[in-house]
Amino acid sequence: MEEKSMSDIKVKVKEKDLIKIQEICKSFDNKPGELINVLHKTQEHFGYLPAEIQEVVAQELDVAVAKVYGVVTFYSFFTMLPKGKFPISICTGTACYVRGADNVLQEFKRQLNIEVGETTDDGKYSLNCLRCVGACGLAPVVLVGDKTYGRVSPEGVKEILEEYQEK
Amino acid sequence: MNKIKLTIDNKQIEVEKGTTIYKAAKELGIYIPVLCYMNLEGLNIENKPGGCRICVVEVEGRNNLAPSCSTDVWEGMVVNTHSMRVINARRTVMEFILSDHPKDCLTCAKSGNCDLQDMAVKLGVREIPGQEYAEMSTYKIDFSPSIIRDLDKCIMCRRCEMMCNDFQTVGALSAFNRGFEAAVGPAFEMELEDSTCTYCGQCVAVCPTGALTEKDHTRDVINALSDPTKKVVVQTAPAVRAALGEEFGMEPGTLVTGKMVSALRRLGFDYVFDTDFAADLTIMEEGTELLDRLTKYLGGDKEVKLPILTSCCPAWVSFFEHYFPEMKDIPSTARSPQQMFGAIAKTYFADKISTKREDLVVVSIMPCLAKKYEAQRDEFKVDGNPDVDFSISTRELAHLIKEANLDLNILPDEDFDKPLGESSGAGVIFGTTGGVIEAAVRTAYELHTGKKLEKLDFEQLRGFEAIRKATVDFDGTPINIGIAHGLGHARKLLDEIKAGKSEFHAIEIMACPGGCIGGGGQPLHHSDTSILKARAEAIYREDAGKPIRKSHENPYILKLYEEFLGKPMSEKSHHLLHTAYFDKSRKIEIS
Amino acid sequence: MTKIKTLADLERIKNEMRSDKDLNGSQDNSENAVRIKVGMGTSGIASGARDVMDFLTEALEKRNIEAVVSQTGDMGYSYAEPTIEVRKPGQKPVVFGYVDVKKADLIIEKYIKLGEEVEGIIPVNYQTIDD
Amino acid sequence: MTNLGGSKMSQHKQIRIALNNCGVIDPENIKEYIARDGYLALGKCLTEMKPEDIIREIKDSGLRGRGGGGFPAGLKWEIAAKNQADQKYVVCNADEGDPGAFMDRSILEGDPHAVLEAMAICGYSMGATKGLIYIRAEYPLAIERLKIAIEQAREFGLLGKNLFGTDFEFDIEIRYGAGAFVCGEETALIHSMEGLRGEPTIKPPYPAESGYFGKPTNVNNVETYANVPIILRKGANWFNKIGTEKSKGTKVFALAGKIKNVGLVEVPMGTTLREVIYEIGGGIENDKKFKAVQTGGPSGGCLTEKHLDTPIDFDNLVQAGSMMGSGGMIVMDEDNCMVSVAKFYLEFTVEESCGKCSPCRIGNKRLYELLDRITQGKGEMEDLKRLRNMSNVIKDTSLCGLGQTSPNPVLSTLDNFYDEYVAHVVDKKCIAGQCKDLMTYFVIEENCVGCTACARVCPVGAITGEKKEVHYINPEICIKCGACEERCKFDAIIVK
Repeated sequence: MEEKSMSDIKVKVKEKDLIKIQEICKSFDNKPGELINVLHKTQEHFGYLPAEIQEVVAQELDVAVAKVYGVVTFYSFFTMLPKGKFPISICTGTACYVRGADNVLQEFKRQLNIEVGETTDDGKYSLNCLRCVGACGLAPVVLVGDKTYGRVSPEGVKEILEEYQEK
Repeated sequence: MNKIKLTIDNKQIEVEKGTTIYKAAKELGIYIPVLCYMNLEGLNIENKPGGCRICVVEVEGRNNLAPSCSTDVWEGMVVNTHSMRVINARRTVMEFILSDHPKDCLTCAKSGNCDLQDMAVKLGVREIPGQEYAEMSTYKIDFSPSIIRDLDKCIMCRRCEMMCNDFQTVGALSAFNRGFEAAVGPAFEMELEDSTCTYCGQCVAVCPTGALTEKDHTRDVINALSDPTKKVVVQTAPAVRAALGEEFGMEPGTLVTGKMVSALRRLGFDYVFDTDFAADLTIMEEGTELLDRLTKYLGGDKEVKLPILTSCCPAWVSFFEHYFPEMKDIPSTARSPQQMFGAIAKTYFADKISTKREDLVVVSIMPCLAKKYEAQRDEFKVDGNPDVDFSISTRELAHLIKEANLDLNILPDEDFDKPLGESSGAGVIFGTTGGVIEAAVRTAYELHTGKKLEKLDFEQLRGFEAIRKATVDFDGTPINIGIAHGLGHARKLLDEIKAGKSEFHAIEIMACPGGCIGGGGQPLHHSDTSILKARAEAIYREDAGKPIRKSHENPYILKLYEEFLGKPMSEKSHHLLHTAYFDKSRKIEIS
Repeated sequence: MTKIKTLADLERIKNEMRSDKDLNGSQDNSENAVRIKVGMGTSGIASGARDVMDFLTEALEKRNIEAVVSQTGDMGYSYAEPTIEVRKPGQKPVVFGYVDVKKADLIIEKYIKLGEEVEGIIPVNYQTIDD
Repeated sequence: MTNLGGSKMSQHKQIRIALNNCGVIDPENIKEYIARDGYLALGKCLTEMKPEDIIREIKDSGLRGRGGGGFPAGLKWEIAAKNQADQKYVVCNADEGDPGAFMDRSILEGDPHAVLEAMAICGYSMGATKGLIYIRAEYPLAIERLKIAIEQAREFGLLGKNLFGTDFEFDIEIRYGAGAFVCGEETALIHSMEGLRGEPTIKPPYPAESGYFGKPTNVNNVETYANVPIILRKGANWFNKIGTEKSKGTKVFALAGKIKNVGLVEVPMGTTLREVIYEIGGGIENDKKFKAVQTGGPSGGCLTEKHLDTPIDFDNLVQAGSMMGSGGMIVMDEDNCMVSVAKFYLEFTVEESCGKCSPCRIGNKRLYELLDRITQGKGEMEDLKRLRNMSNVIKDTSLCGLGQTSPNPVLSTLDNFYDEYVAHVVDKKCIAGQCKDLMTYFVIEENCVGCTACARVCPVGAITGEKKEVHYINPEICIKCGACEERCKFDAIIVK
């Protein structure tokens, strides 16, 4: 019987990425119980957690890749899509809601023409909601990257975006 | 002193500490409806996520309702299983579940055999308020060679996830997403075909809805049978005859061999043959291989690897291809009986009836879903023509028989056709855990020692224990035999081998609980494991009643060697009856 | 740092710190220093507390005012952030709200230098466990 | 209400116990914590007290868990102490997920050592040598300060081996949450720390029997721990004089919403909502009318004017149809539509439900859909009955605290603002003017000059009218985008 390749499953990753992931997993002793910590570190490095990266993590920690995917899709902090150059997060905590965060969100959606969780075609902006950044005194709050904008009104949305137009 | 007294529906009962309300009620003859809960008694398989909330009951002194499947009783507990509060809650929860469930019952593969449907009937659901504006979760349907996944019908009972992970340790399935979007499936919602799924079908066997069903090939079979240019041959696996009757209302454990043959003949199959014949052939090949390796090993040949592992179970084959590729030279190279049958049918038998290979259609009736996948593996095809064209499950056969308006109960007993329909008792017991190795021992012992066995029943190889060990005395040479059913248990034995700690010379592995009788293609057991035991007993009964009980005494097998194959492990056997395995592990490659 | 092994060790550190009345850990024991704490919780920082702290540190040094500026956690007045607490030598601490760089400048020039009142003082509205 | 022991009655409504050092010390300097008697309680416990004495003291203090449920902390410790095992764990729940609450974050940012000290004390009393802090990854500053604090405590020998010269050892690690509200539930939290999906499991077994990797585990939240060192320093009898009969001590609230003085507030149990909102919070922003106060986050309910004089404690809030929760307190004014508020919370629950049990996974979705229809003016009176029945069943049958409390915002608004629901359903009106679909845009004929600006800007061509004549908005076509109102320079378009 001739040796031929059946439908064997191959996952392709760049060598330096593979080494990085192995390094991260090793720093947690390749313990399956450290999966979430590993995913945090991995996302911190790569910006997101695409399928092939999850495959490597699964193999390194000896966890079924379906389980890794199960964990990644459970927690809203983890994302399988790359974020925009300027990730925009709108706080939709109660304090912000009560002070009109939804209108601000709608305005961002309108201006950027994307839905929550999406990234603009040029890869510049992505839009997300998050729950309470704890700056309730400044409600409604918007974050662009690490920068916080307080008391944002729908009218102020354009102004915020203009700041990043040239960048 | 660990007894607890409690009251359920005004009836007093005393039970062991640690008993759940559900089990205590059952002892009183009160059957609390359950949906996600599943207990396969005797197999150590229990699924109790407490997720569906159908089994809730009212417990005095407790604020909310208690899930009876997963709430332990306490001293003096007072339970009401049918208060109006409970009934309203159950029905409302059922309405919730159904509001996110497709209503295509008429064409659903599970219709008439669906736990969810039965529950809807039982709970008297007549409408789903707000259905017209209720959003439903949707996913794409996955058609794999063996299993169809329609997650729109998933109710998150987690039974499949438990079987795939805890029992089989395959890990192809996991809950993914959160909340309303949550369901159970492979990583990245990939198709099963791209996952490490072995197609064991145990997910299908336990699914309470139509979310997981077999890929149905009955239409293909009907087409073949209606084609006048084709000769259609059918083979039936041993476990089928011990379970098919259940689909026709017979007691579990009823043997329907003769009626099944008669039904198949009436369906129009040109030749009704028996996979058991091929099981005898497997023993000849595998037994010879075992003896060969054993002799060399005992003679001090360091190249020879032991233990030898059986290779009849296609899910098990996939399992070691996925997870233990470095050990792929340990299992016997013998093809499974299904494939041996196909290879012989399309050569030896085709010649006998002067039919061209492409005009002969081989259909197999299997208790198994992995057989569907196995039948379409490339190495079992000649110029694209598969040795086995269609593999259908016991359930599919039952559908065909019913569709043809035949009642198995009143059909006469008929005999298989010759020559591929003749089998020994050894071939029959292939259908249950321990059976393959027992059949092999019967033959290997006699061939090795040249002596006749006094007693053919090897009781120590039988039973339902997860991992069994036995030593058989081969005339002074003790042969250590291991048996495992369930891939998780198989994994333990493989890990031992990997670590160089295995004491066994031969190991039999079957993926399903109880072996093939508990296969993914069998009539659904609905969590009643006594059914599996009854099937196993039927198999042994059939064996005991056979005039020939050893494979090497099957005259048609001997004739096959004489006329066609030469001897076991011959050049021709090697070509037709043996195979090679592949490394299917998930590989990370540098791009 | 030798490890604390006894209650006495703990007491010793406590006394060291107490003698350095402002509790800011600096070795600057001067009685004449102005002590300033900047509320640097997340929302304080989000409101610009870091800029205020940087400004204060720099400006006080430039203007030759002996002062110790340190960070602390959320003072509780989210609505008025950034908030700072200023304690002039020998006086009770005063908390200012809505402090931006401009206001901080005003606080230095008016309150710290001249002792004049500056708008935005938040009265203490709680008792402590030692009250 | 009993005030602080002793004769002195303070004019202040707040007492800072959990927030004792918050905004006072530099959280990145352990010495400042020590200067405020930090680690004194740990030292005393280790050198002068037996584990059972500590547990008795905590029990006597009456301290109840501040995370939501209000389970007596001392009892929890005792159960964990009684379960023998080779390893036990002390866990701090810092997964503050209640949207609009930031008490725990503020404590960790302002006084991290108080939590570390308390965990070590808890470890000593129950026989655990390992502590784990489960904190939201969204709290980078708190994480940073915790890391510094742990490092400094180790350096000073206050974490590690042979604490205070005894045989006792204790160390703490940080675990990160990843954005799942349900992980505030202790069994879900433990699964998350084990690297699994944060799905809750049925209790019993409780974590005190079988928790982290099957070992006895005590889980308390940040604020609960923050009370512990002070209780042990000042004594159970000092602490239990503060508060009400069944709820001792203080509670920290994150006061937010339409209130003047948004911020952190710590008041003795038994303080009324009115005192918190009006005396501490300074009343409603822009002098609007108070409408409701929401406590307990998505698990709580909306309380009204009639509850303002209710003394706040665990049991009173539950009786009023809400709950203490972790301490979010959101004030709403007349511009907030209560049906929309209920919908807002349900949207949150739908998003945060883990999906394990059917009533929470599907039931909450159905509740949300029904509320959504009501806010769109598509509701019927029958739907209000269905809302109530579904809510009751979800509460009655859900697996964990999330589902068992998620209908509270619906039930409490149904109870307290039934008229508002009826207005949406029968009159198709939103009194607060928040529900877009129930609003209509009108042209005020007197003001319209017929400039046609509105007709030109309308994206759907709903506005007709000749030049220099009064225009008309066709409500059938209008999508209520508000563009016309924005464009009109003559205040001729209003929305009602």
